[in-house]
Order: sequence, then structure tokens, then C-alpha cells
Amino acid sequence: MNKNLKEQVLRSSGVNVLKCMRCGKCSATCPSYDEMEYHPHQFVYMVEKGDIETLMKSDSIYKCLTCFACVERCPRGVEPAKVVEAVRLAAVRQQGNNHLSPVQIPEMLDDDLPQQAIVTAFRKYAK
Amino acid sequence: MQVNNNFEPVIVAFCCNWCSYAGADLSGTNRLNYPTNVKIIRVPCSCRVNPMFILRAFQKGADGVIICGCHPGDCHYTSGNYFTRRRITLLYSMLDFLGIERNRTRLEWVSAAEGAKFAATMQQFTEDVKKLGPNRRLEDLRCRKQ
Amino acid sequence: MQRIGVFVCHCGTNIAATVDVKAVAEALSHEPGVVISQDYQYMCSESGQNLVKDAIKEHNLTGVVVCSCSPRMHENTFRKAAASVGLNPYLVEIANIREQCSWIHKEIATATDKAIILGKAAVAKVHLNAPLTAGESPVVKRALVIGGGIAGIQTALDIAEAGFDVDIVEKKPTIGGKMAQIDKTFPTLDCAACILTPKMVEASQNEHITIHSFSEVADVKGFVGNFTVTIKKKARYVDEVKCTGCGACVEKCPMKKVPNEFNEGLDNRHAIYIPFAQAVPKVATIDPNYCMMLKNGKCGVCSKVCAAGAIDYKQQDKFIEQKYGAIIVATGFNPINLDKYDEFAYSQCPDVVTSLELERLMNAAGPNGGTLLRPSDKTHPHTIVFVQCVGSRCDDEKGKPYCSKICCMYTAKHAMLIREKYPDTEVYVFYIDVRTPGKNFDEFYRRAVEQYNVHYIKGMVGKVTPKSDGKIDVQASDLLANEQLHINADMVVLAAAIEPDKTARPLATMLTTQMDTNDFFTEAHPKLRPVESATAGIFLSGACQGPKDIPETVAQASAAAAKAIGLLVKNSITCNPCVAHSDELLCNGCSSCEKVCPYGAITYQDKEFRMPDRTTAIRRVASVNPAVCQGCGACTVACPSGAMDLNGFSNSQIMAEVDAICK
Amino acid sequence: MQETMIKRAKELLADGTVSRVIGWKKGEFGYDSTPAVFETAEELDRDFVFDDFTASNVSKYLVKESRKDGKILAFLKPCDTYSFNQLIKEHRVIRENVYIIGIPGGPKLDVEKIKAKGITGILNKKNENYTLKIETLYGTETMMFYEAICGKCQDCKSKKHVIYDELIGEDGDVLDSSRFDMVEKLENMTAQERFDFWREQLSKCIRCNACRNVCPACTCEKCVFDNPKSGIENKAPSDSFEENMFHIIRAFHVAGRCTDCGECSRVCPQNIPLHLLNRKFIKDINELYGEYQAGADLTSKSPLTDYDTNDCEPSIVHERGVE
Repeated sequence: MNKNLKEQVLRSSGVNVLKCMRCGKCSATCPSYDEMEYHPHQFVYMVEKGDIETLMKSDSIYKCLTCFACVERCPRGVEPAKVVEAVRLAAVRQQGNNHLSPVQIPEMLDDDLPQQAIVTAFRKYAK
Repeated sequence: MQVNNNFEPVIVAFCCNWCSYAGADLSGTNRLNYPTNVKIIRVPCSCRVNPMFILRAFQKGADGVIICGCHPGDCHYTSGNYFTRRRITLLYSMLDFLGIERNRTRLEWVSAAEGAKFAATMQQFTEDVKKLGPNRRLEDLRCRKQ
Repeated sequence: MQRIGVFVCHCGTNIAATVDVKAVAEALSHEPGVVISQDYQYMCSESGQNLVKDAIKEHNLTGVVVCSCSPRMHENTFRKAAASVGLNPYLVEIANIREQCSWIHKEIATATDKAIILGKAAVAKVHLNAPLTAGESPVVKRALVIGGGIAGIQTALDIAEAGFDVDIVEKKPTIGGKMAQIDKTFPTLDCAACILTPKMVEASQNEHITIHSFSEVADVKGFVGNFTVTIKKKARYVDEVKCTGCGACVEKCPMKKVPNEFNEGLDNRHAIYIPFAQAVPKVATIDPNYCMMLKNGKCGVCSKVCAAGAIDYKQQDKFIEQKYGAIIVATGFNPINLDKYDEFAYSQCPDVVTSLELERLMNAAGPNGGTLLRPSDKTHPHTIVFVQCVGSRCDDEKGKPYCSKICCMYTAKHAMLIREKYPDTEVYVFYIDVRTPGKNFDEFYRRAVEQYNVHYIKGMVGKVTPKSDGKIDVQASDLLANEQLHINADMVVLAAAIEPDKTARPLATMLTTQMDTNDFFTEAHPKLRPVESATAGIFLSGACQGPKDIPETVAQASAAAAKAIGLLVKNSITCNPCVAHSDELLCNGCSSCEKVCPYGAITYQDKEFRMPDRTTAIRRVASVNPAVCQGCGACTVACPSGAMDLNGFSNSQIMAEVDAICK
Repeated sequence: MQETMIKRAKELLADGTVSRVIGWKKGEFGYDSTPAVFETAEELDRDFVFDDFTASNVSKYLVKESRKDGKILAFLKPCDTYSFNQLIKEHRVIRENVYIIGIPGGPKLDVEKIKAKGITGILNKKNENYTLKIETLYGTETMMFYEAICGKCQDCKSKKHVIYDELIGEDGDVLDSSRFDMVEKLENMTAQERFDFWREQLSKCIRCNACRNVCPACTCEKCVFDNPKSGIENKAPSDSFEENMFHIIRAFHVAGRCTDCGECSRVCPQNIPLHLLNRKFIKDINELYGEYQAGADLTSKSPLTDYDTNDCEPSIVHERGVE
């Protein structure tokens, strides 16, 4: 277990994973559930255990749509999406400087792409 | 005005036994924090608080005085807090007339069920008094702490 | 010379963890007049009390200061201890260093400083305490029960059994409460009506019990043993005495489209109605929001068909005043409103129901006569999904932070009943935890799983989507299988959290009782006085104090009754000696005090006095009737000359406290 | 006027209606008359005086005098009748033992204002066409009459007698006075200015207790400031007691009972405008709880022993005036 990594994820997400009561409503509500190897409730639980590297290696961190349904529905206010994002951030940081920069964006855009998706994508890949 | 960050005001809170003192107990039971500056004096009813006590507190070096009673209409003694409201309104108005800072005095209705309100009120009042700094206008110099 | 003893309690770690009790005892030992200053683990325990008693005897103490929990908790304990060794109980003062110090502060240094100051204030006050003797005040031998559910009924029956008169005030047209709406009870599956209605009848026939149905408490005055309560009897537009409950009016009433509250709005009733067949009192009530006669003066059918002539369109709200010795609160609970839970589609889909609605759907007296049909198309549901903890154990503003306690068991009951009656139905229960502490409770739940094959799935439902074919898609997670499920359901049943009745908070205000942040009444002690409120003479019965199932409610109801009976059997209670008194030498006879006294305790008399110049003069002076005075102190401030003072809270005592705090 | 009063007093003494008369007695100088009790026609002829300097309110003396044997005749100016009424309401005087003759009120003169003009050795004075002609040891001096009017008469609230057995002269009306102007002016200052104003004024106090001793509302059997048990006993001037406690407590004790007779300021040797404290309370009461004039009648409840469930909260202080 990598203690520093756990602390980094907890700090950057601002989430108190101990508030989770393991009801699974986050995973029940997740539209990307089937795409994900590890599901929102597992993110919360594994971060609590400190098993972050497993999550960082998984594709799941990119499968999260950041739709925030889990954040909205969680009865305990745990905010699993923020945990997913923090793990993703940890992975991105380790990769080094291969960030997406704003100038690259226009050429990737599709006219039908909803604005929310652009913002979400940017939040996801630009860090 | 010079703000002394280390200033810890002395705050006297008169609480009626039936509502506000119970409300204060409740904020304790619920572990709701408020500053240690606040010291509570139990009185049977807010109407027991003689304006003399308030002036006395200021004279002896209190920086703020707050009176808490049952909500109007809920007085354990039916009408006590209505008298309190008139007396204290007139007294506070007089203190204001004499140039005493308005935020040093307060009257608040806190029921036995309002532990959270009690804590929040004390928090706020302490902050307000801290902003004013030490009470110099109503203090008896002989009572000043060294 | 005063000899004061100071006793600092650790309260286990409750105080000692944040207040350096040794330092407090040490600091207070230097206060003037203090001859002994000790600390002890549990001052309220017998050995703690003995410590106080021994010190009083050994040091011949003239005053005692106990630094401990709130005086509302243990002032009496220590006063009694002092009295038992001959020290006047009113020479004991409490410094509240738990509720108002250790429990609210975290830093030891500042909390200890504050505790010392509070102790010093108490020492300063006790210097000026005078021995007081308590008088007595009579107890009105009548009790009031607020709420006519199973809790209120049981409390009233028990009090009546002991031979005391008791009144039930129920805001609905009939007593019975939530239990009357329930179909079967867990874990025995006996019919709720079969066990409740005999109790309702018993209550109505008991000569000691008066039922004020369709009534509310409008005002409460007074104190333990002597409350004066104003009860508002709402106009039901039917004479309760004349009405025979024959139901002819109901049958003929042309206004038939009124949502039936008793069936949770699942069907309709008439504008004039009797909530259910076994209602007590079995009297009709007109709903003024729907009655054509009351709304625009056109109709009057019920009046024409009523053979007893009981209909009275001109009836007004009536206020009655009654004196009581004890009041028992039994205001009960309601399921929370689920409108904010969009994910469960409660307000969009009629086939998503609450558990209480399911009770009515399955009840023989319910909208479908006991056959379980979907509210939308009246077809048999073949797949039913139960969702637990809807709004319970929530950290957000939509729900409640507590466990509603009864849902696990009633859901097991529902699942079992459905599987028993309709074996072709698949039943899924999504749970977070199944909580079954109680006699025969876990066995009951296991029966649902093992015998009735109810599918219990660990996980929560995330989304409920009504589909165009009338089915409902339930998206949920199965945490143990680590998969997301989609169940094609016919009905979804939500176990809504329960909350105290909305009338509880204004009532608590009237009664000057404490409530927690969830509006449950706070008991005087969470373990040792669970059925009393902190306000003397007010007792708590049933779910108004916290979520409870029926057996627990009945147990608490009887306990509250026992406590109330304990009060009512007394002819008098010791009254507060902390009353006002007038110093005749200072009194001007100006009548200011008389004008502010809410009890009329002050009278005037002309008395002859020897004046300082050796003449005699007749002066008008005030005197206080100590049996009537309640000790509020309004007069002490109204008095310009300072002649009026209050025992136990005298001007000099309060000023001594002020001085000690400001020093 | 003085002759009419003496004549009537003698008649009432002679027919036994009263056994004593309370009025004013000549002093050493022409301007220092004091309240006095007269028992015979001779005493009246010799010492009784009623002129521009008889400003003092004799009501308070009746607390003691009305308890003595026999009836006493009291000459009361309009403002004095308010005080008397208030004392009846508080059971401090015995109405049956007092025969009240209402006499016209001021404006009375303040000798200090005359002296302030540098006029000394005053022997006599005459009012001619709003000009005051003053005979002194050193010749005749003149000044404007209005400049010599005493403070309490400048802001006269009423020329009406609220209680009397008979009247000498005409009865007047309640006046529209501007007595709250100064209070309002202070209210509109900043808190610091108000504090400085009152600190300057109250620090002049020498605790002679004249304000208390003259006040018709201060009739306590034992004053709290003299009573060691009251917790606020303080008989001599001390550091800040006067500024912080004495005058506030005194004003509060008479709040709702003070008739605004103005005696406190009139007798203050240090010229502290003490009446402004009382007027502040009166103004607040009028504004917050409805118009109330203490002593105007015998039945209304004092605002401080009364309440309304819809009364304003003390936070109203924050909404008014300036901080």
C-alpha cells in the first residue's frame, strides 16, 4: 500500500471515504458501469484500503464519464466521481507532461458534440 | 482601529433555566462547539435579569453581555420574556444613546430544542465582540485586569 | 465564617478528557472560604456522594460546590445527599463543567481555565446562599395524553387502570393512528386491526378516559402537577353526541372525489366521512374543503338523511380548558415526503409506492379489498422490487441521518406475505444492511429468505425508470456479485424514512421540552430516564421520542404511564422554595411588582412600622404568597427600591457570579 | 397672584379645611425661594412667595406631608400635578389628605442664567415687554426675558392641570413641545460623539445627589445606592461609577414613571443635562410602545409593567439612528 499516494488522492479529491456506508447506490446509478473494470463503490473502498496503484493501472479511470450521477445520488455525500478523478489525476501526473493543451482542442471538435462533453473531456484530459 | 488578534473577550451570557440554559446543555450534549469566552449564568427567567447586572458586568470588565430566553409566547412563566423584551430594548437603546457599541449587547430567544442555534449565536456574538475589541467605555478602571 | 467544599467530577472521561480536573480542584482550593477541594471519578455514584457527605460531616461544611454535569441532571442528587447529612439542600451549587464546558471545548488549557472560572462563580454564589425550606403544591389527579395512536391509547389505558382520569387529544377524527392503517404485524403476522381495535373500544368505554378526537392542544400553561391546557376542538360539523355512526350521510353525500387519507390517497372518500369502519369515536366528520354546503351553501343532503339530526353546519371551533397533573406526549411519526427522490420516480409512476401505501393495497379494508393490484392498471404485479433505506441514514438535506429502525422488518413481512399469497411473484429486496435485533426478528428474516425464497440483494437501487409498456426498469447494483442489475419490475416499494409528526415542534415549544435536531423529543436521560422529558411532569410515549416498532412503542407507552401514575398518586409535590420575597423595610408599596406578576402572587397590606426617627408609621407593603409564586423574578426587576428579591437567585448572588466571571 | 393665593390659603386655614399649606418661602435673596410648609396666617403673610423664581416642584414633599395628621393645602403648577398624579398611582401620597389648588405655571426664571450675564447683587426684577429689568446693588441692568427662562420651562409640555380641587386662574392645554429635539440631535451623532458628549457631561458629576433628592419619582424608602445589600451601594463619587452606573440606573428606575418635570437638571450644580436621559426613555417609549405620559391619568399601565406580544425586538436599536 502506497501511503503517500493515498494521501494525495484523498487531498486532491477532498473526499472523506470513511463516510461511505457501502450501499452501492453509486454503482447502481452509474451509466458506465459495464465499461468499467472497477466500479465507483470499488474506487471508494480501494482508496480507503490504499490500493490505488491497481486503480491507476485500470482503464476504468478513463471510462468514468464524470456525469456526477453518483455524486448526486450518494446518500452519504461521499462523491465517488471526485475520487475517480483524483486517481486519474494521480495517473496523469505520473505519466509526465503529456497534457492536452487548449490550442489542440478546436481541431478535435465535432459540431454535434455537446458543450458539456467538451468541458468534461477537457477537465479529464488536460491535467 | 487597531485590531488585537490575541484579544479574548469576556462574555457573560444570562440564560433562562427552562429554555436557553437547556438549549446550552443541548449544544453540549450534541458536542457543538462555541468559544470558551462565553460563561453562562443561570437565571430562572430572562425577566430576572436586572439591567443592574448588565451594567455591573460591563463595569467589572465584561466585553459583551448576551441575554437568552424562551421565545416570546413560550415563556415558562407565561409573560416573563415579554417584560424582558421591553426592559432590555430600552436599556440597549439607552446604552446606544450613551455611545456604547451596539454589538456588545444582544438578546436572543433560544428554545430548549435549539442547541445548534445556541452554539451558532454564541459563535457569532463572540466574533462580533472580538471585532469591537476590549470594552473601554463602560469599564471601571479600578476593575481593569493588568 | 464560611466553610465550603468543592467537589470536581471526572464523569469518567466525559469531563476529565478535556478539563484538567486536578487543576480545577487545586485552583478552587485557594478560593476564599474553601476548606476542602477534591476530585473524583464519578461524583454522582454512591461512593462519590459519600465523599461529599463525609466531607460535609468532617469539615462541618456550610456550602457545597459540585463541578459536574448540568444542574438539570444531578442538582437534585447532590441536594439530597447534602440533606441526608443535615446540610440544607439549597446550600449546594453546581458548576456545569460538562455540557457547558468539556463537551463543547476541545483544548485542555482553555477548557480548564473556563471550568475554573465557572467553579469560582459557583463558589462566589454559594457564599451568599441561604438555607431554604420547600413548600408543597397539590397535584391535579388527571393526565393528558397528546396523540391517540397505539402509544397514546396504551398510556391512557394504563393510567385509567390505576384509577386516574385521563384525556386523549387526537388531531384526526379517530384514534388508532398509524397502527390502524397497518395490515399485519411482524414477526407474528397477526392482523393489526384485530389487536388494535379492541384497545380502541376499551379506551372509548373506559369511564376514566375522555377522548377528544379532531382536537389539538392550543396552549399549555403551568408546571408539574398543575398544568392548565387549552384544547381546541375543531369543528367537525357533526354533533358528536347525537351522531350514531350509521353512515347514512356518507352513503348519500354527492361529493365523492375526496382523496382518502386513511388509504394514503389511493382511493376516494366522500366529503362527509368516517375514516374506517372501526373508527373511535364512530362519528362522521365533514371536510369543509370539499363540502358543497359549507363552501357555497348548496346541498344539505347529509342533514336531510340524518335521522339523529346530528349535522350542524354552523358548528365552530370550541376551546376547552382543563387542568392536568401530568402530560404524556405521544405524537408519533409519519413517513417522509419522497418528492425529492426523482431517481425512484415516486412522483412520476403510480406503481412506485411507499411501504405504508403497500399496507393499504394489501389490506382487506383497503382500496382493492385486499387483492394486491398495481395502482396504475389494476393488474397483478409479478415482479416486485423493495428498496430499503430511502431517506434513512442519509447525510444530505433530503433525508434523515438516523436509521428508521422498522423498515427491515416490515419489508421482510411484506415480502413474505406477497410470496405466501402470490407464489408466482418474484420479490427482490435491495438492502444495505439487514438489521434485525429483536426477539424472533432474525428468524423472521431468515424465513423470508429460506422458506419464501425472497431475493435479498446487497446493494442499492440507483435508478427507477417507468417504461412505455407499463413495466418499470430498476437499475441497481449487486455488490456481492459485483455487477449492475436491471430488473424488469411491475411494482417498486420504497421503505421511506420516518420522521416525527410536524405538530411535535410547536408542541415542544408550548411544553418547554427539548427536541433534537431531527425533531424527536429528547428524553431526560438517554439510558436512565428514557420516558421522561427534562421538563418535570412531561413524559414521552412512542415514536415521538425516536423510531420504534409496535412492541417497543407499547412498552414505552406503559413505562410512560407508570411514570405518570407515580406522579399522580402523590397528593402534593414539593415545590420550589426559590420564590420571591419582599423586604418590608424597603418596600414602597408602589404596586410595580404586582403588575408584572403572572400568578397574582403579590398582595399588599398596611402595616405599622417603627421609623428610624422613633415615630410609627403605617405603610403599604407587598407580600408574596410562596405557594402561588413560581419564582420567575419579574417582580425583582420591576421593583425600583430593590425590596423584592428572589430566593436562590438573589441580586447579590447573581452579581457575585458576574464579578467572578469578569474578574 | 401671590396675594390671591395667600388670601385663599388663609380662608382654608380659617375654615378648618386644611391645617397646613405647602408653597414657597422667601429666601435670603430675591431669587432663592424654597418649598416650605406654613401653619398660620402670620407665617403666610410674612414668608409666602410666588413669583418668577418659584420653579421648584412641591409634589415630592407631599409623600411625607400627606401622611401627617390633618389636611394640607398644596399649590401645584401644571407640571407639578403630573408628578402628584404619578405619586397617587404609586400609592406614595394619600390623596384625601391633600387639598390641591392649581395655579398657573411658568415660564420661571433661572437665576444662574442671569448671573451668567455678569449681573450680580440682584435685588429685584421686573418683566417689561419681554425685557427683564433687574435692580441690583450696583444699579439697574436689563436682559431679554427669554434668555433667563429656566431650562424646564423652555420645553414646557403642558399648561394643563391634570388634578386639582380648585383652580386659581385659567386652565391651559397640553402643548406641542419640541422637548425631544436635543435627544434626536444626539441620536443622530456617531457613537463616538455621543460617548464623548456624555463622558464629558457625566464626569462633571460630584454625586451631590441633588437630582435624586429632588426627583418626585425617587421616593424609595431606601435608595438602592444607599443600601449596602443592593449590591450597587455607592455613596461617594468614585472613578467611573457616575458615568457608568449611577445615572443610567437612576434613569432606568424612573423610566415609565418620570413625568419629565425637569427638576433633575434644574437643581444640578454642575449643569449636567440629566433630563435628556429621562427624555430618551420617554421618546423610546412613545415611539416603540405608543404615546405615554406618566402622571397624565390614574389608570393607565406603565409601559414597563405592560407588554404587547408584538413588541419590537431589541435589535431595533440597530435599525435606528447612527452608530
